[in-house]
Amino acid sequence: MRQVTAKPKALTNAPFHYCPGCTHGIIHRLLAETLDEFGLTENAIGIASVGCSVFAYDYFNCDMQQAAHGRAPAVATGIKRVRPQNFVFTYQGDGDLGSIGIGETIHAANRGENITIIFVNNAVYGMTGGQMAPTTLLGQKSSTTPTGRSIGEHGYPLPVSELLQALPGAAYVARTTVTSPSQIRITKRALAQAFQAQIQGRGLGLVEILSTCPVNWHMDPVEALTFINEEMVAQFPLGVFKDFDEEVARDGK
Amino acid sequence: MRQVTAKPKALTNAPFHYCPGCTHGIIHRLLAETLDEFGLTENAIGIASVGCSVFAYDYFNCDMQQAAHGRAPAVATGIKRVRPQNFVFTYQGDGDLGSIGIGETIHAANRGENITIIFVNNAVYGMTGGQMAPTTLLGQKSSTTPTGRSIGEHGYPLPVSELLQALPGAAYVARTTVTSPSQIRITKRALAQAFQAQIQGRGLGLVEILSTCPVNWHMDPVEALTFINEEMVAQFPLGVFKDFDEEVARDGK
Amino acid sequence: MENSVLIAGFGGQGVLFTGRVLAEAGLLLGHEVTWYPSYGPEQRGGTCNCSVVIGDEPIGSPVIDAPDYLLVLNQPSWARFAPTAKANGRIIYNENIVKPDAGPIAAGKVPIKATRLAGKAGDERVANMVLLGALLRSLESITMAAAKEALRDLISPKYADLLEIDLDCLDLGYAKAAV
Amino acid sequence: MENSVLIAGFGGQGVLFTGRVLAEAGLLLGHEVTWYPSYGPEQRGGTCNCSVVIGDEPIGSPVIDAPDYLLVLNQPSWARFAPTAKANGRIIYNENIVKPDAGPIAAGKVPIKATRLAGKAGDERVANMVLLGALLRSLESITMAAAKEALRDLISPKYADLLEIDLDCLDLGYAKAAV
Amino acid sequence: MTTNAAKLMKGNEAIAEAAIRAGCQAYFGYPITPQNEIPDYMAKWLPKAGGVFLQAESELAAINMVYGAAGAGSRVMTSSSSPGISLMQEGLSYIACAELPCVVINMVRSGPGLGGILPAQSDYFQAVKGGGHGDYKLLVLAPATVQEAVDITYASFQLAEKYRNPVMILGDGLLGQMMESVTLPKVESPPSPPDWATTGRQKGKPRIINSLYIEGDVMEKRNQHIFAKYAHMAEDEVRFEKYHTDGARLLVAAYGSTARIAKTAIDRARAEGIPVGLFRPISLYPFPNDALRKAAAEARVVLTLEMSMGQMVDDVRLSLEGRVPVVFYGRTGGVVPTPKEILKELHRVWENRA
Amino acid sequence: MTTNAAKLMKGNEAIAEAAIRAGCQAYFGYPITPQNEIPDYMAKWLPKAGGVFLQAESELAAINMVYGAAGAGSRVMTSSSSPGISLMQEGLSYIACAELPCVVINMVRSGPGLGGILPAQSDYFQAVKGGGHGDYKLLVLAPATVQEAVDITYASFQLAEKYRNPVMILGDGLLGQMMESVTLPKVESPPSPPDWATTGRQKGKPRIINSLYIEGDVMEKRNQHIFAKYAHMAEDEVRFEKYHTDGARLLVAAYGSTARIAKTAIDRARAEGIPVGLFRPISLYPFPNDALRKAAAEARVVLTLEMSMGQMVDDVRLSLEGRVPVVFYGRTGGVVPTPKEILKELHRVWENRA
Amino acid sequence: MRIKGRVDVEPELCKGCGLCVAFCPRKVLALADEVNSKGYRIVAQVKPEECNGCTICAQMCPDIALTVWRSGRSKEAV
Amino acid sequence: MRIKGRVDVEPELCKGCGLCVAFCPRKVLALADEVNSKGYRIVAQVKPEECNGCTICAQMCPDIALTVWRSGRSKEAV
Ligand SMILES: Cc1ncc(C[n+]2csc(CCOP(=O)(O)OP(=O)(O)O)c2C)c(N)n1
Ligand SMILES: Cc1ncc(C[n+]2csc(CCOP(=O)(O)OP(=O)(O)O)c2C)c(N)n1
Ligand code: SF4
Ligand code: SF4
Ligand code: SF4
Ligand code: SF4
Repeated sequence: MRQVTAKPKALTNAPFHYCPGCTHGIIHRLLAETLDEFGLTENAIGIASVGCSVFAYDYFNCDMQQAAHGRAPAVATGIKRVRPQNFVFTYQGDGDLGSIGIGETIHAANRGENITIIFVNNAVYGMTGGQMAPTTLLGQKSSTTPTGRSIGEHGYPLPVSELLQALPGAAYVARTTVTSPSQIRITKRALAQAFQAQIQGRGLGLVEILSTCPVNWHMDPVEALTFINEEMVAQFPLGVFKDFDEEVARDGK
Repeated sequence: MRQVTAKPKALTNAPFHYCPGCTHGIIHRLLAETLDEFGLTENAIGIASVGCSVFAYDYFNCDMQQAAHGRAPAVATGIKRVRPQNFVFTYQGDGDLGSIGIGETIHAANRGENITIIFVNNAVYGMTGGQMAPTTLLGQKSSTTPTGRSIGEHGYPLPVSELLQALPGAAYVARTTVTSPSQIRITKRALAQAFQAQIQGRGLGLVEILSTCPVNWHMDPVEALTFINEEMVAQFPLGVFKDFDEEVARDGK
Repeated sequence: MENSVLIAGFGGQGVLFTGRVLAEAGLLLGHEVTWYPSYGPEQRGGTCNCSVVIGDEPIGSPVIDAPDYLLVLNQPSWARFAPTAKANGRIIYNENIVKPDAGPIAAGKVPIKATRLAGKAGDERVANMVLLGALLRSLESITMAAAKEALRDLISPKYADLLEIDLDCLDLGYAKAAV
Repeated sequence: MENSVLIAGFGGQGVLFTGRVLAEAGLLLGHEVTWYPSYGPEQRGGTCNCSVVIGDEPIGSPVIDAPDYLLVLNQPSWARFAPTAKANGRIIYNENIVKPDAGPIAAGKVPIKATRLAGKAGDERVANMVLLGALLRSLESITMAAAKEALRDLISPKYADLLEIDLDCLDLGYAKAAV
Repeated sequence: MTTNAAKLMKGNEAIAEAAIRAGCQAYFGYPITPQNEIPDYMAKWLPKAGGVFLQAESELAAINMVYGAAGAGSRVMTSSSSPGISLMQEGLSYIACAELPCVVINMVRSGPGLGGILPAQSDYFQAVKGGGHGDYKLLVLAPATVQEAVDITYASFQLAEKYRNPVMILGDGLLGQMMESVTLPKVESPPSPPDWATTGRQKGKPRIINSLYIEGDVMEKRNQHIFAKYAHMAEDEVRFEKYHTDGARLLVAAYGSTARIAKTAIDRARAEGIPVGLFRPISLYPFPNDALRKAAAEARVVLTLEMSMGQMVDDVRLSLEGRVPVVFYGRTGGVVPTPKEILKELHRVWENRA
Repeated sequence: MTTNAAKLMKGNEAIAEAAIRAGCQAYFGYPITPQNEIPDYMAKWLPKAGGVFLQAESELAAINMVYGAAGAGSRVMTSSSSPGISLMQEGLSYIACAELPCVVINMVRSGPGLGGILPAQSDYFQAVKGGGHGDYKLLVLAPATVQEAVDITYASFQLAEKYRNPVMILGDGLLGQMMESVTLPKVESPPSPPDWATTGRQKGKPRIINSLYIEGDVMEKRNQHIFAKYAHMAEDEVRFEKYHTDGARLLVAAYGSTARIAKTAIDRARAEGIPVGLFRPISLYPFPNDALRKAAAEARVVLTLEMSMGQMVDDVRLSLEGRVPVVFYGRTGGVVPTPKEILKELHRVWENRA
Repeated sequence: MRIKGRVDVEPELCKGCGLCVAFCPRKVLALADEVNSKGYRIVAQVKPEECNGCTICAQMCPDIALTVWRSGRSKEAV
Repeated sequence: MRIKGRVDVEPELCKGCGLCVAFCPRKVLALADEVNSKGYRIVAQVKPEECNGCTICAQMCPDIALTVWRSGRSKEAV
């Protein structure tokens, strides 16, 4: 028999600290596989943000910086501007990117920074114990929306990909999920195209990945995947919102 | 003879400190007229932001707060949440709202705060002496883009109204200018409709007004109006981007 | 009199809850009490522990350097805490899970087959209550009645069906603990 | 020896530039110099002033409390600064614009018809250079030659066509100033 | 919730409940460990008490919402922990200058940087010297027990209003996470908005909330005015606890959690015959200079204990002006000193006294 | 630009030019008065020297861009003024903990709040005590002349790299706006990225720039490690100027702009026979404790002068430990004290000496 | 009868920006040589008889330095 | 011949989340009673003979606890 799955080389040997069934782990693996496939691990500089994925610097086998909460795109900008020869990516949650850091995100996109953002949208603040995120669904309960998110009090789930669509500096924007092997493949294609945006100097690439937080959603990991497919996707439709290379997008390649 | 023009009651007697020909003054007058017409001067709480219009608290004849740079929408939120019975507006420049404060702007809009934002876009930082603003046009010179704004280095002019369009909490968004008596009339109608959004509890109303900065554009005031009509409008098309009350918008009423 | 109790195990073993029951029982009895949790770096799961101090005077430190009583629910916690227990203290541990290593431990060891006893009572997951029951045998300041009342107050509706098993486990542990 | 010169007027009257010329001339002559601007609260227009200190030793304060020489370009500046000039100092002012009020001013007054003279030289707007010329008559540490060289160095290409008029104005002011 | 029965509460939740009972009308904040129980509790209970809970998009937004709501005459608070408090520095400076009352809670965690989530006292300087720009001070209070946290929180709103100045409650992860028995105070109604607040001018003159004073002399007067208030605070608001300080030859100075841990060690040391006492500043600004000087009158040496690399020790030295040697012992980075190690330190200092 | 001729330059522009000559590779900043000439100058000249100029969307973004670029091994700086520096406090705390070298310039303006744009020294505490959260320090240098601003700026990059710590240059609007003659230093090339910087690991091990240490004892070691560097700084980087301190019976302590103005007053007072001298700390952290103690050896009284309500005076008192009475005179809010009023104060203090 | 108008200029408010001058459809206004106490050249009426009170100048004036009067036909009576 | 597969479980990495169990099309896997040193129940192969090496379990595993092996027909020779 031959081995047909293996840990990507772009990951270290450190076991993930994520909760059981949390799809942060799947996304890490996909990102690492993409780094491997592009041969970028030795060149890349990654940025871990503040959220459950804060320890990403221990997992990715490339140079890493840990950024202040919400500021990963600014940190990435600082790096990319002085080292345009490096591949620079950030890995951010919805609290980090969408709440405290939306300004840095929009400005990095608007400047057309040649960086790649992996945006993990799990509709909740995982690390701090399940508070409302800007992407929390209407009606969804969280520790700071104990009776469920309501429009009048908390406003609308923030549509990050739709927002970035309006910015010419955003070269590639897609929303995917990892709730099945086929979704996983779509996510990997999106990552590859976001990488291309940076490699070709087309501007900012962002992949918004709908991800689970079984613990704070108070669901078992399998239920959590169903929640994404049935509830989250209705609020956050999947798809490519922007592609610098429309052709490629239409081929579905 | 009878007097056919008069200073609105919603303005104090303090003379404006703006540079000669700066259209901040016209916008102040229009806003004050609108406050008068809605009978809101005694009820309103206005927020002056950091920029040339920082002294707005001396000009408007209503209660005023001066907010930290970029944070006017947060200050407005704080006020409106504890005093929903008051009419709350902010007056902000493009540096204030579009650069340092874009996060607060987007979140206030996304929450659907019932506040009204007067957004004066003059494509430059006036108060600090003519640095690049997020809305500076491509090719436009400023003290921090001495050879003109370029996509590669500085990115794209930030389309604030287009951005807010994506947010369900933004009830009314329009872009106008004050370069002629007819444009002035359109601006007043937009202000009235933005006021209605708040009064009717529909969510955030924002009027982006293209305005001159003759001094930092190094133009005389009349040339500056031409610059808006010929250059700025090409980058920032005028119009209503969002109207909670589509009917009214179509009538042009 | 001041007694300090450290309870240590995995995240899912009810470590913090056991401490809460103990502290609440102390309060019911009019004692001064403090309860202080401590988590490992893991997100969920992983080790955690909690410190409960019970006394008659206002309590200085809620952090325990050398516990009078140590409840050990898993192996890593033995390694970490058993050596810190006071020489005249007691280590009560779940011998279905924890194998005391040969190191120089000064405190008295109280092995309890907590998982097995809990399983017999109806649910292996409430081994923590067996250990708490065992503790009450030697911790004189807290009565079984108070502990049971505290448990009734604190148990969440979600686990209400476990209450009877929990109460049984307290008694089982108490019965098994050699004083 | 240390001399302090305060120049005050409206924003558009070339106040800061006049000070720059003076300071630059001081540098050309090997003096220690400081130049310090001060703006009013207005955005553009409004009053402004600048302080120039010229000396042989490193200069302590670039801020002048009591100027040796005061150049007054508009009426509000008279009211504000004339009383601060040193008793043995000189106030050189544009008498086409400034009417000295009757207050107790200790310093010597040097009225110059600067606007008129500048107009005669070719442009009323460079009255500031007339006043600077007048200053040079009494400010011994700065030579006319140095001032002219400084002016040539500093004038922006945009105003290059004014250079000759500026130079004439310096001479006119110098000639008119009673020493 | 009943008013009088003692109950076991987590520090964070007790603080939140105390604020609600003090008539807090609005809370704006952003989650951060180890104080998340405060916003979580507020989200659940403040609206039921008729108040406003809003999770802000950031600490920056939160403190500016506080500014707005305080300026509009509401009783208002926020809470955070170290990095979040750093983000509030500009806003705090504005609030102090604009003279707006509000309550800010910092449950300090280890720093600098992202640091860790364990308890620390390393934000003392930021809290008492003014972490933001310009001349201003916060009124800073540091409780050591959950009950004291409740009492101080309850009192802090009125203090903030009395001085029209932000009050900071400086706790730490230990105090926030531990449970202890508390008796809760009675529910108070908030006052109606004061006469300087922006509430819509109606028939009156416009009211302005502002911190911009472009003329130097006007700004200077503003500074002097707020410092005159601080001088009043120094007279009226100094708080401290003395524990066996009479006749103490070894005086320990410590605040907050460290002080309560020190007590355990001091009890042990006194049992051994060491004449040691504890001086615990409760108001960190205004600092109890005079009281400390008096408490140290017979001391041969003063040992300052902190969960930091040494911060309050500066204020201890400034109080004592060289009259008594001042030494320092600290743990930091999230390490909480144990009574045992403090006892060891007491021995060391006592044996090496001059 | 030629290297050696003296020329008249504005403080802000001279600082910018000095940074470029020191091999600064990147500038990230956001406009604010009274330091706009720095970004304006950088925008024009830094790209011509091969460096990166980027106007950030805010001070928050700017300091985090600095973090990124410094972490990637570039010589990098930012500049701002008081409110903008307050917004950088979280970032500075991260940078100090992650041990990244960078230069931060604060041209202080009057505060608190929006304050005004006139010169002030009221950010001393923020600069030297740590405005951000956690135990850390900046190396803080305060020039008094434009030439010194140039020299200090030039040196600060290497100091930052030597200690892997941010260096703050604390100026004010006066120094930034005034022109004075300067001789510029020669152009230096930046070094290649150090071996800890994230530049793509190539065949090596991954490098990590980080400030998160979740275990207390690890974080504590980090704290002790950075404080060991500060102890080294205190040995090697103390800077100060003495002016007629030998035999001075009245010692003035002042820094930056205030010190240079004080000199004029001191000259006048000495001419009148008052035995007054000036001690000017140039490094505010590390503070020149020993040197000040020595300079004050014969003093009957020490007068601290600041453009604030009194901040450095604390460090003066901490240095002198009660050996000499320390009095304070300050103007604030943007008011710059005149030599005349300082002279009056010298008289007053001298006549009332104990 | 032609509608007649009149403009009052408040000289201390005028900043001489020239917007009214540029927009007045009847060329009533021009910048004068006169300078106000703030140093701004101010606007003057060079053809006051031409004014029809259309208010365009006042609408374009950023500093509310102009007040317009009109001899109305019908409305005046109201 | 049917493709045969095999899965190796790294017990110390498994957190017992059950995603592989839910997704395995051939019901090869199930959660065991066994607990690893971190206290997590781990996955076990209840029908190992059914495994066809499709890798779905490994794709869904967030913790890279599974390694899949396959007896390939053609590719194995390559
Ligand atoms: C300035 C600051 N504010 C708040 C925090 C606390 N904090 C840590 S993680 C987090 C939110 C994380 O949520 P998200 O970005 O959605 O990531 P997730 O944990 O869900 O993966 C917050 C608020 C912090 N560390 N720093
Ligand atoms: C935190 C902070 N950063 C920077 C500044 C300096 N500042 C004052 S106004 C301004 C920009 C103003 O530009 P804009 O908002 O476009 O208004 P305008 O002056 O053009 O009307 C800046 C950066 C400040 N006061 N506070
Ligand atoms: S808290 Fe949620 S997001 Fe974080 S590791 Fe656990 S499941 Fe994943
Ligand atoms: S009212 Fe009309 S016609 Fe009269 S001056 Fe003004 S613009 Fe000209
Ligand atoms: S528009 Fe107003 S300010 Fe401008 S010139 Fe006319 S009257 Fe004067
Ligand atoms: S490889 Fe496929 S068949 Fe085998 S266990 Fe995994 S999912 Fe099941």
